[in-house]
Amino acid sequence: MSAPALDTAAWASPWRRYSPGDKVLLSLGLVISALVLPPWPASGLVTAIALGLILGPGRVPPHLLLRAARGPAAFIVLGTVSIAITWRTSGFGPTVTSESLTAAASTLSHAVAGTSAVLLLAATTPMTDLLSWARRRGVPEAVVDVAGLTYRLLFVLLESVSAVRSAQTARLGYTSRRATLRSASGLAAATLTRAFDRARRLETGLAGRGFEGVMRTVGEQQSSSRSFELWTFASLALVVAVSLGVA
Amino acid sequence: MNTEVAGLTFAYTGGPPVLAGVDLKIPSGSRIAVLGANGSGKSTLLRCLSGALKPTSGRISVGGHELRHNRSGLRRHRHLLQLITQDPDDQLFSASVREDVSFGPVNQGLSEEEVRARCEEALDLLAATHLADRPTHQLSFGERKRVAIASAVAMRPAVLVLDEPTAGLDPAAGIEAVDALARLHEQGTTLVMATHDVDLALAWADEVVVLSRGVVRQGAPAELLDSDPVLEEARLRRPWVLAVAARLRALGVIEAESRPRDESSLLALLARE
Amino acid sequence: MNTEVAGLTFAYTGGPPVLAGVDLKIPSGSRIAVLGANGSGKSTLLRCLSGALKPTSGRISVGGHELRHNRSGLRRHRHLLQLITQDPDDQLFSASVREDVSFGPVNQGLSEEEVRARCEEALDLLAATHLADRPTHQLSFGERKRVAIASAVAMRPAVLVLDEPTAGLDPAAGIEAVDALARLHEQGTTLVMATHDVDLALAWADEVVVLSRGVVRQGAPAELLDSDPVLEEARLRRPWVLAVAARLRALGVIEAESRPRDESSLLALLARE
Amino acid sequence: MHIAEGYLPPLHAAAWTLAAAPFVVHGARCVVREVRERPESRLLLGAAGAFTFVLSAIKLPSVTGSSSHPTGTGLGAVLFRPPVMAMLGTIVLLFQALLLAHGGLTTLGANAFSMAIVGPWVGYGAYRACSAVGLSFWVGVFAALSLSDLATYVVTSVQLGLAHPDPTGGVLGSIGEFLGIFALTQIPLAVAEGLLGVLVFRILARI
Repeated sequence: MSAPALDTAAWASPWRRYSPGDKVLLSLGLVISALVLPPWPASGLVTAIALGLILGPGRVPPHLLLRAARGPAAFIVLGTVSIAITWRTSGFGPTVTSESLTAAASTLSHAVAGTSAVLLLAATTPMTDLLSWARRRGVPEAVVDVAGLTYRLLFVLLESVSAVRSAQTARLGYTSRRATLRSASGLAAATLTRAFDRARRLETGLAGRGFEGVMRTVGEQQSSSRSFELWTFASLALVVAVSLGVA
Repeated sequence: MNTEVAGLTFAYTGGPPVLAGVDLKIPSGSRIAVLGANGSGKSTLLRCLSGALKPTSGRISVGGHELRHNRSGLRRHRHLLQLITQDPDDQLFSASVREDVSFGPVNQGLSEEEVRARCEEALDLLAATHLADRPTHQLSFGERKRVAIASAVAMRPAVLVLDEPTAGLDPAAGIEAVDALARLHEQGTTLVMATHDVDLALAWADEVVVLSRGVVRQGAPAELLDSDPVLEEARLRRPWVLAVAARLRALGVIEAESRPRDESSLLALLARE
Repeated sequence: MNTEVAGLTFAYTGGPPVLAGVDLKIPSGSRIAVLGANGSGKSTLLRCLSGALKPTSGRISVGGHELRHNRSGLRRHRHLLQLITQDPDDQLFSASVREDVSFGPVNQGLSEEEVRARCEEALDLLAATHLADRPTHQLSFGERKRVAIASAVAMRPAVLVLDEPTAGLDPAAGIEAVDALARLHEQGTTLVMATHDVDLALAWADEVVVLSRGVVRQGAPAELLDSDPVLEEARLRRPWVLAVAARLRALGVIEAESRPRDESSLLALLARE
Repeated sequence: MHIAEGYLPPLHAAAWTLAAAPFVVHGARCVVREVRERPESRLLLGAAGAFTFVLSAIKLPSVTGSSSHPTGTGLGAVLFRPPVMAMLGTIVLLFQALLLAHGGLTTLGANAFSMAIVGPWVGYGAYRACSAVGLSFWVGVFAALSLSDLATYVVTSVQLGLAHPDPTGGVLGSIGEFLGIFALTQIPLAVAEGLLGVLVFRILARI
């Protein structure tokens, strides 16, 4: 697995300068509007606003957005199909009714709108900014520290997983089902031992820099922006007003 | 088994081309050094050669077999060519040395007996027989590097591509690694070594390949590594032997046609004067 | 702030001594290269210096303050001396470069303003200011190395101990690292560098420390690295400049008292002839 | 099998979040206590979290030929115990939602309930039950990994079925449908994950 597209996008986004809190408010506001309002036109509006902001002012390259959207797309399609298909009361086998199709369509539009709104937050906000924000909002220090280390170490481990896997592939490690299982277990075991080795070495490294149980740092300064918040409320109000008007 | 690369281009999605039309001819049994600064596309080239990356366009063939990126094509290619990455820990994922070295031959579908023989042979070539029963995590860095090479050698590839085989080694371990490569060379294996060490490249290689901004130049080490435009463009320094020898030729200390390739040949020339 | 090591011995539980009575004198503001093959006890010596390992016996002091292995003793020692390990991933714990660099100064109890100033200064010295807003995992190996050094420099230690700061770097990145060390040297920091590169040690260091079998010799680079018994015992090779210069002196090509330390000084001597 | 954002109606999303909350809070308390007693355990827990995340990038053999990946909840439960996994698993799910767009924010509670709570507890329970009745360690490991994988999938199907009842078959019919659709991939995957666990522990035992 290469570096997650959303992470790459988030670190490069010009929207990084906005406070994570502001972006959480906007993203969750859009998700909730899409969920509680009737799917048409609320979901469409939310999708349009979210994708417009991602590609417009958020300046996320379209190919990164596409790569990021591939994962959820598979689940959404599979889930939608299973709602669209229903069982007959008489006769055998699955069928499709107008009722089940309506249900599927409304779920599909909710899912697309909700996912787009979450992508807006994910593609413009690096995890470290969200974690510092969580720390300021009273999430226990220990939990934020563990999450921060998880985030740092997962890239170190991802790099090692992909390197080991490509070495195994080169030595024909994934050419049969049996070999694949053997390779996968070797990879998992190697990754686990490496993870703990990393932790131990990092502990020594941090001790040298005066780590005595507190993991505080001084990082980015993003204060919330009045105008960003005003725009957020305006867009949410627009979505609500148009949806209720149409309905 | 000659290796040929023709018109190789590669670009990551949404990015500029990393390789822009690379042509290489690697004669069977030769020693080739690939030089290039970080970001020159060296790793990408190595990974294309190994089949791990699929080029955007262009062809790679070993012994006349063109690399095709389907299951059987990749399998055949991997019998012919093996890449050894810089960090040996990427290649060592089993609990013991013997198990790790046997991984490739077992996947090649060889009999248990044949696998054993291959492992012995590979460990022997790398002077690592005494390590066979040790757990991999107890080995020194230099030992791990040798075992990683043995793991690829056990598959008997015709071409061995090595990324920085001497990096991070102390001088003694570096010499052991170069000696092991000499044994593989004698045995007929084609060796391609990517390195940052221009002095080693000059001393070791039959031909060098200098990579810069996605294109390559291939030629004789003493010529390419003595050319100001080539060195500047690739952000390489001139091997010291070439710089010193040039000055000594100009001063008439050594003969005008002397072309020493390493410290010992330069010292030998100076002893004769 | 002189650093002194006297009678340092160290043995892992149940093992033979790795260090057997090491004495060192590191003058304030000097550049010291520590050389030794793998297994010579080099890493152990560095880790004793940093306070990470507690020696079996012997003393270490920086600026007259003897290192004591209690909380306040270690804390004071870490204000004075910082160790940078070979693998930057052993020291970088945060995905944000800025946060990582600030960690040490925050632990030193400095105000937020002061912490920010220290970070700017350290990143500037390491020519890494442009990296501050990038995530650690997007940096190249060389960039991560520079950030790891900046993280230690931000604590303003009097003595900086670096394990193989140029290993694994391409020539351009290696030069950047050496340039960064030059800026730290100018600023008055005492630098101790462990390296396998005898040529770099000769060119760079004011004094070298050669470690073999748990004991050290300390002396002038051009002398110690030209002594057959020292080199043999420590399994090091002679820097090529010394070998070539000796031959050229014997031939009368350069003057009998010329002692070039690197390629450029040798070439300068040859230009003058 | 992460439920995507927007896939659950607001009431369901809220209910599953409430159901998961006590476990996650308990897990967070365990983490806080652990870290207070031994400050350096944050590094071990961070490594455990990263390992859990990365495990889902490892390819398993599958029947369909397409790649499938272990859930890792059972392995985590055996290695790190369910309360800690409730917290670590939730962190990992949040990362998956924001780094990979797998799952979502309003569905985080539901996903945490199936993957960070039920899966680990079922796996851990199976592991303890096997050792209590005297079965070998390897049977326990196999049971832990495969059953936690299956339990996760059953809970997810129930969550989806409750949220989207079938117009004719009702909630039960719909749960059956989701179980049926995902069974094709999940049952072989559960077996593969069980085997993976056995092989992993065999390698670890020899290191």
